[in-house]
Amino acid sequence: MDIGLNHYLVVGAVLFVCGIICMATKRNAIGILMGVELVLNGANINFVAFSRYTALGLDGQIVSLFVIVLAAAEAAVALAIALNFYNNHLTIDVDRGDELAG
Amino acid sequence: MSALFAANSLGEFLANNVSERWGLALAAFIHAFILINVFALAPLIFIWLERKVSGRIQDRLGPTRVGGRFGWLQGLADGGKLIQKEDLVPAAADSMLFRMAPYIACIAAFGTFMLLPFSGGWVAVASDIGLFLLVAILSLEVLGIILAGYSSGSKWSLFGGMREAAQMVSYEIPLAITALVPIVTVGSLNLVEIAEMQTSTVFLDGWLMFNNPFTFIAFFVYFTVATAGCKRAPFDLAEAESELVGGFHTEYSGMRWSFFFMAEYAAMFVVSGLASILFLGGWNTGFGFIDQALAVTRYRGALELAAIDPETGLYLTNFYLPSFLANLFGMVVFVSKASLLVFVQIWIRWTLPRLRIDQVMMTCLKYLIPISCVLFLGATLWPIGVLHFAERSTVMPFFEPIQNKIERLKGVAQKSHDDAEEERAEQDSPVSDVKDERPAVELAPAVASAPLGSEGSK
Amino acid sequence: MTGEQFLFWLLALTTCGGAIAVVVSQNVVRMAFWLVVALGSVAAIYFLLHADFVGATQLMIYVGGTIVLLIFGVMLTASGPYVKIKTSPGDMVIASGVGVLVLFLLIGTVTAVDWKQAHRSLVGNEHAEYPPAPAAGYNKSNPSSGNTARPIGLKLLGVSLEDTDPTRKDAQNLSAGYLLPFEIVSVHLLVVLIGAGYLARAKRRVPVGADAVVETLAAPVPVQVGVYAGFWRRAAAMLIDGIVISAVQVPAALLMGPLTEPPSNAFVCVSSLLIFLYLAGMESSAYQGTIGKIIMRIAVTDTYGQPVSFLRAAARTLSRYLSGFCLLFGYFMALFTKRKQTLHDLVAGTLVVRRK
Amino acid sequence: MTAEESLIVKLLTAAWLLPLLGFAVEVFGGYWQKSRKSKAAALMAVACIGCGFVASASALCLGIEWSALLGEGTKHDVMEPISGTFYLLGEFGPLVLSLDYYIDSLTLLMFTMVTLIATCIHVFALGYMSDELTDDHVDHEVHLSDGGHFHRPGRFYRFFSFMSLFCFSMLGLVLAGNIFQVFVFWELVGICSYLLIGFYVERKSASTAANKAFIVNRVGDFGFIIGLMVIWTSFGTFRFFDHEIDTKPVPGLFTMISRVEAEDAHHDEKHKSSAEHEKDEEHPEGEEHPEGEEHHNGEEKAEESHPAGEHATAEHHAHTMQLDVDDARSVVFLHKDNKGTRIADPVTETEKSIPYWLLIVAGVGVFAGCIGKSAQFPLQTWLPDAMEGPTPVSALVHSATMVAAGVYLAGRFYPMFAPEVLLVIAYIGCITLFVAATIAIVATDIKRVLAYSTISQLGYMMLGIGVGGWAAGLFHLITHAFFKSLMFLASGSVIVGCHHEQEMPKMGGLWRKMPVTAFTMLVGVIAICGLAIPFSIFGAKIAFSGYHSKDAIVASSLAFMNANQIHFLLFFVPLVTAGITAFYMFRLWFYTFAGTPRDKKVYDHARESPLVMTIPLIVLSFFAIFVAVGGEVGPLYGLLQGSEPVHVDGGAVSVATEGATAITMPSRHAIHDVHGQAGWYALIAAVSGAVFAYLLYGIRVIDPADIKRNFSGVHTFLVEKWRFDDLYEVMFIKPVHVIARWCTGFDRGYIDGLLHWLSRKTVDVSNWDRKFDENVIDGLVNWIGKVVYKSGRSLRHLQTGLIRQYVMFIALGVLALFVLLFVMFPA
Repeated sequence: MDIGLNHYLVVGAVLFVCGIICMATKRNAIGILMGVELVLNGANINFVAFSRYTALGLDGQIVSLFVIVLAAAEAAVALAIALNFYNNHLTIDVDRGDELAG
Repeated sequence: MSALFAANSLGEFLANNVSERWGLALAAFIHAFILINVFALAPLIFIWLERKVSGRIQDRLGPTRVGGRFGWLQGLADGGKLIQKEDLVPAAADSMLFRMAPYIACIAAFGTFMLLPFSGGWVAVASDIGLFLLVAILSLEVLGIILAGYSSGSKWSLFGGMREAAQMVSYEIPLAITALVPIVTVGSLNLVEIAEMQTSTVFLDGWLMFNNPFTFIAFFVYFTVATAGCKRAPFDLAEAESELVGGFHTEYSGMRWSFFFMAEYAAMFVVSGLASILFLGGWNTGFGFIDQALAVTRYRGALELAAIDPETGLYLTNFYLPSFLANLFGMVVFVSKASLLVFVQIWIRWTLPRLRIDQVMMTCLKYLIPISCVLFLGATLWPIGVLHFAERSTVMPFFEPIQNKIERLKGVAQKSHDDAEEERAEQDSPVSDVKDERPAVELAPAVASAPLGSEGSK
Repeated sequence: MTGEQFLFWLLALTTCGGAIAVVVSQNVVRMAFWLVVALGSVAAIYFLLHADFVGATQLMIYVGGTIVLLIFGVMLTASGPYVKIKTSPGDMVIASGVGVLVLFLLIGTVTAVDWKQAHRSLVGNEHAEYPPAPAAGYNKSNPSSGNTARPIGLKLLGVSLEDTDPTRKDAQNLSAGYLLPFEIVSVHLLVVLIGAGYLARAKRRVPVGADAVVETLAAPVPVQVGVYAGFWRRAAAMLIDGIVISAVQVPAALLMGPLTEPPSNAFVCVSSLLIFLYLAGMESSAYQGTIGKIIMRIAVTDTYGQPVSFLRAAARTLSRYLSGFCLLFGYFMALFTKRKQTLHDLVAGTLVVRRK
Repeated sequence: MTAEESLIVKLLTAAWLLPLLGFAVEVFGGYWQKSRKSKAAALMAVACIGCGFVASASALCLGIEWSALLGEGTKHDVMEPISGTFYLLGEFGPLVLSLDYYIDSLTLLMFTMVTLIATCIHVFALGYMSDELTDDHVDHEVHLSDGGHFHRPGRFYRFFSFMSLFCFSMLGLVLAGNIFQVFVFWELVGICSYLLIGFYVERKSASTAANKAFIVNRVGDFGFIIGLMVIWTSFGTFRFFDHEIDTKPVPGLFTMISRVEAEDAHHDEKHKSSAEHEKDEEHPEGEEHPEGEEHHNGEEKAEESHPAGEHATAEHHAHTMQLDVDDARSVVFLHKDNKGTRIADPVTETEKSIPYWLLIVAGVGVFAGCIGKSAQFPLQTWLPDAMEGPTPVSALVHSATMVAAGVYLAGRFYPMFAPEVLLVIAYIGCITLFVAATIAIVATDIKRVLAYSTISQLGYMMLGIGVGGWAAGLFHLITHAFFKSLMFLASGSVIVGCHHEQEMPKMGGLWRKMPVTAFTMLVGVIAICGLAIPFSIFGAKIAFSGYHSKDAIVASSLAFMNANQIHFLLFFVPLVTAGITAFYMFRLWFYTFAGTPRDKKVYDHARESPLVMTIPLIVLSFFAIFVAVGGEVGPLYGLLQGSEPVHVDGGAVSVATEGATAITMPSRHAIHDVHGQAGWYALIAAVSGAVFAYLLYGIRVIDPADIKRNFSGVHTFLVEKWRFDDLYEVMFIKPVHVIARWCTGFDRGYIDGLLHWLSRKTVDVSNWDRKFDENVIDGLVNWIGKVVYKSGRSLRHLQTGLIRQYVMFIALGVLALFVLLFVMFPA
């Protein structure tokens, strides 16, 4: 079977779904952050695959570069938030941060 | 895939001659074999060197018994001993990560050899972003260290891993920036191109280290930072035995323990090799007449390999012996330079006392990063300033600019190539005979422009 | 099975396996390890897709940077080496159910599209080659090498090397490129860097009465500790300095030639140097300020009310450019910072106070 | 535009806008500052105007062709006018409103003069206004009902911000390139003077004076607006200079009203000028007049066939210029090309013209504005009252800014004035100078004497312009600015020194206490009187600036009288007034500085002013002495001639060239010929006035009090300022009060009644509305609120605060959306 666009998109979809599940199940803030990274990577695979297999050209790669860079920034901020969360709650369990519950 | 194996000598040669699919695989195998058998020996030699140098510095003899006069087989003997030892995993350890960590460190260190050119065109992957990729792969080594520190289940290891993580991540920034300083001058991330551009005209003038004041300082900053990045003394806080027993490898023994050291010495060689390519002229000797002759010979060889038969439109892959010899000589020069720098690192280790961890971090964050930023800015502004004020591309009074030099040398090679072609054409009149004598590969233009991957799938 | 197919299946396996292992693992560090595996395989997939620069960036930033940061977070926040915050099995089941549904949805969507037809109708050519040739690298003689660093760099500047189709009119034209997004992302990164550092900083408290203590120390120019010079006073001082400087500079420029012509480089360099020496020298001298500052009765001190060294004054003078480059915002910061400090004051750690 | 010219424009723009910047910074910075003890605003103002002076002086140096000015060649080569547009405000059909600039040597000169004097005054004011540098200023002249004095915060910054705005307005007026822009800045100058005269707003006299100045100026501006209307309707442009609209060249006002050679000049004039010219030919010094030489050459080029001796008559004949009128001599044609032939208006493409009487109306209208601004008869009454402002303001108003604006406009607009208008100007100036001088004789307040002398000198300037001595009038404007600002500042120094005592009878002998002030004042007095040693030493007369300029005006009026015998008063009145001027100015000096102290308390407390006040005095006295050095052949006069309208040179004739109403303007040549004669007359008058003053007040041969007793009727009449204020009271104020009373009655009776009825009805309607609102609308709104509140309370349980649940919600939401999509669009 030839390797085509679909294959890569499916890999991206698996990554995406794993990320979602990760976000939905992990009670550790760092775990949620990892889920976010997985989701972003799933999307990135799509960009690069489209840049290879369609007329999108290099634009797809450039967008994925932006995503990578912004994801790094997001990770830094999210870690800082996690550290602050830990300082305030003495735990990293996000289920404990429900002060704003209705 | 071809990006991974974009070799423009051996890989292409095999792909053209054997078969595209198996040729590339064969090339990869050959590269891997060379890596393991040649450069995995390098750590052994350097470990021997380390012991020898330390002995001499401490006014003793060092190893003398194993392998003749100088104890040069000591490394091998040590290796043999370590292989025989029991492979221990402490009960408190996270056993999977504990087992995995040495491999990650080792793979990262050795993986970089894939991108390190040893002579003109003698490189496994001649990537356009060679430097970038090399630094990226090298930075993975820290992962193995951290995992080792964490998974050992020992607080000494954890501290060592933590220190190591902080140190290596911090020093990666000035390392990358100072590595970019010569890049600004040559305008390429391709390590082969960078080294080729450092052909001297008179004596040492081609070396990027002497190109301008900023690259000169950048070399020393780079070397300091690289030493720290390899966690070598005086920056070896991760394994400070007086404080942390053994640091991240406290709980390791046997072969897994030795993997960390192989990785360390390999990384030392890689950063030293990178230093010699970026600053010290790579495989150029620095003597103008030798360099120029060798460069012309190498270009001539490349022309011979890429020559196209004007009548049939086929590639004529001629083997040109002088070019091969020039490359071999270049490799000797390159390895000598890199080894010299490794020797300096060893020398420093046994000369300078160890710093405190906060001093190490402060040195990096407060001094080295700003200094490297200033150097980068200066290296960027320097050519503009020289062009603007002196109205020339370099301040050196009698040296020619890099680009002119390359063009001129390539012109000389092209001319000698054309002369040889003419001579051959005069000697061998029938075209068909020539085709029989030389191996020719049919590469239609359409195929040449198509990706190799899709070609394989057709 | 070709090499490409083999590599693809291998990498797809490690990628998906790593991702699933991340989900399944309960230990955070193991999760991080599997994440490295997954993301590293993604980098390899990028290489497989001829996107070598993106792949290298992925390695460098994700695997080399983000993962380390993640482990940092783990180590700093975990109360012991084996922290496990268990998820309840119910949650796990529900999430997996939803996840599988989403996965089916995505796969169904992906496979429902005939990409070949879509590509052809998009290009407008019924017989367009599919898949199209990969985005050609800089190295035209070896198009399969996937050297995309230079094309991407040029693309960021608006030059497109990939479109060589002469029928497309805009192919060789310059476009706006991605320069603006690039700049925005750069500024964003800077902001995030500062913000993250601010969020994660160790909270320190300044000892009460620090100002009062230093007042007793002798200073050559008597200043009013804690009485900071206001924006307008400083603006007036700058205006006076400007007059003083131009009173020297303009006649000198007139000596060099007519004012209507741009000054020579040497003149610009020398006068810049002299201005720098004037500003830094006067501020680090016993006067503790330029002529304008002396007239406006204000002085430059460090944060302890002491006179500044020449190095500090030089840093202050150089970082004035910084204040100027950000649309003079650095100067206007004196209007709302607590100690009426401008950006260059903050950088050099100086204060501007009223004289006695 | 060459680089140099654009640099001049930039420099002048900077000099113009710097004070505005200063104003903005000072007024806001001053308002927000915590203490009123800061001198920052003043330093800013000084810096701005000082920089403005540097820029203006640089522009002057750049713009002037010095070789043409000092060497051979015509004075018109001194500088080509630079004109252009800064900013287009709006277009209304063919009418364009814009911010323009028109720069010739007059503009440059005015800029330099205004900024220099303003700088000196600013510096002086640093000292003079220093008692405002306090948070609690006690105004001793304001008495409250409880017997105490009025307390307020110091207004140092306010003073200097207004001064900056004043300078900005004046410079804008000078730089303006169209008459509308002039009007705008004209009004700005007015408002600034209003603000500054009323600076001590709590004092009744000050606020009244400010109102008076403002209202009287409005009367003049009414005429100005009429002039603008005429110009708009008849000319279709406000711009002075030639410009382009839609790439069609459109001539400016000055080009439209160009003169042509008179068809038949006055016989007497022709005869006289030819005779004079012949005399001139024989005179060895005849070659000294390069301008005459140049015209000579020009004429030779035009009529080469004529022998040199014969065409001399023709030359003067040709130089008498006249407006281009139709045969009936009632319509003036506009739009001519370079050769003087009529062409159509490029925009409307018709031949444009204006009735002659309307041209006169326009000129008189614009001049009415000048009357108000320059305090000419009959609107002169505001200026003496304006003394209520601080002395630096008086100095600025009287020398460089406000009153100068009127003279400047008269000079700038000169090409638009028909000879009849000029005659009006001349007579107005003549009346003004005499009336003001007579009042000055009896005034005892030191500042009031100076104020009346200002009015009188402004009359001289107007007279000079009116009788065709264009350059002479503006020459006097410049020189007068220097010595009058000098004298005002000196008087300010005296006032400060005597602790705000302004009455001269209480002073005396002050020169021992304040020598610098006394001698700089003496310089000013000599300059304004026009005393001189009328012998040439090194080719120049030993004289202060005032001598040269007044001399030039008297010479112009003498030449005018020679040409138009019927208007002999225009020569004799100024001549006599020159003597009066010398008298009252020396009276002032002797009263104040010489003799014995009359009030011991004042004398004992008197002291010399600080350096910050005396240095401007010295600087200004230097300029008062030397600014006009060389007189008619000096650089200043040459600069002015550089921007002289072309037709001034040859003299103009009115449309009615025959009969008693005909007016002939003297040519420059004619003026020059009577120059020496006029100089002697003026000098004799001045010396006799000065001697008379010395006899009366210096050595007191006759007691002035005796004279006062003997002529008490005349004295009272003069002290009451010719009863102008009473006249206006009867003529205007009383009738206005009566009309106002009628209006009040109407307002109270009818309009208020209607409004009251309406308000009652509105209250009724809103009462009904309120009931509807309270019951129906509020009930509905309350019901909705309750429902929303209840549903909100139940919905808030959805917000669990658990991030993982939110992620699930998102995923489920996406799923649901897709399912919905597939169901609704199954294809």
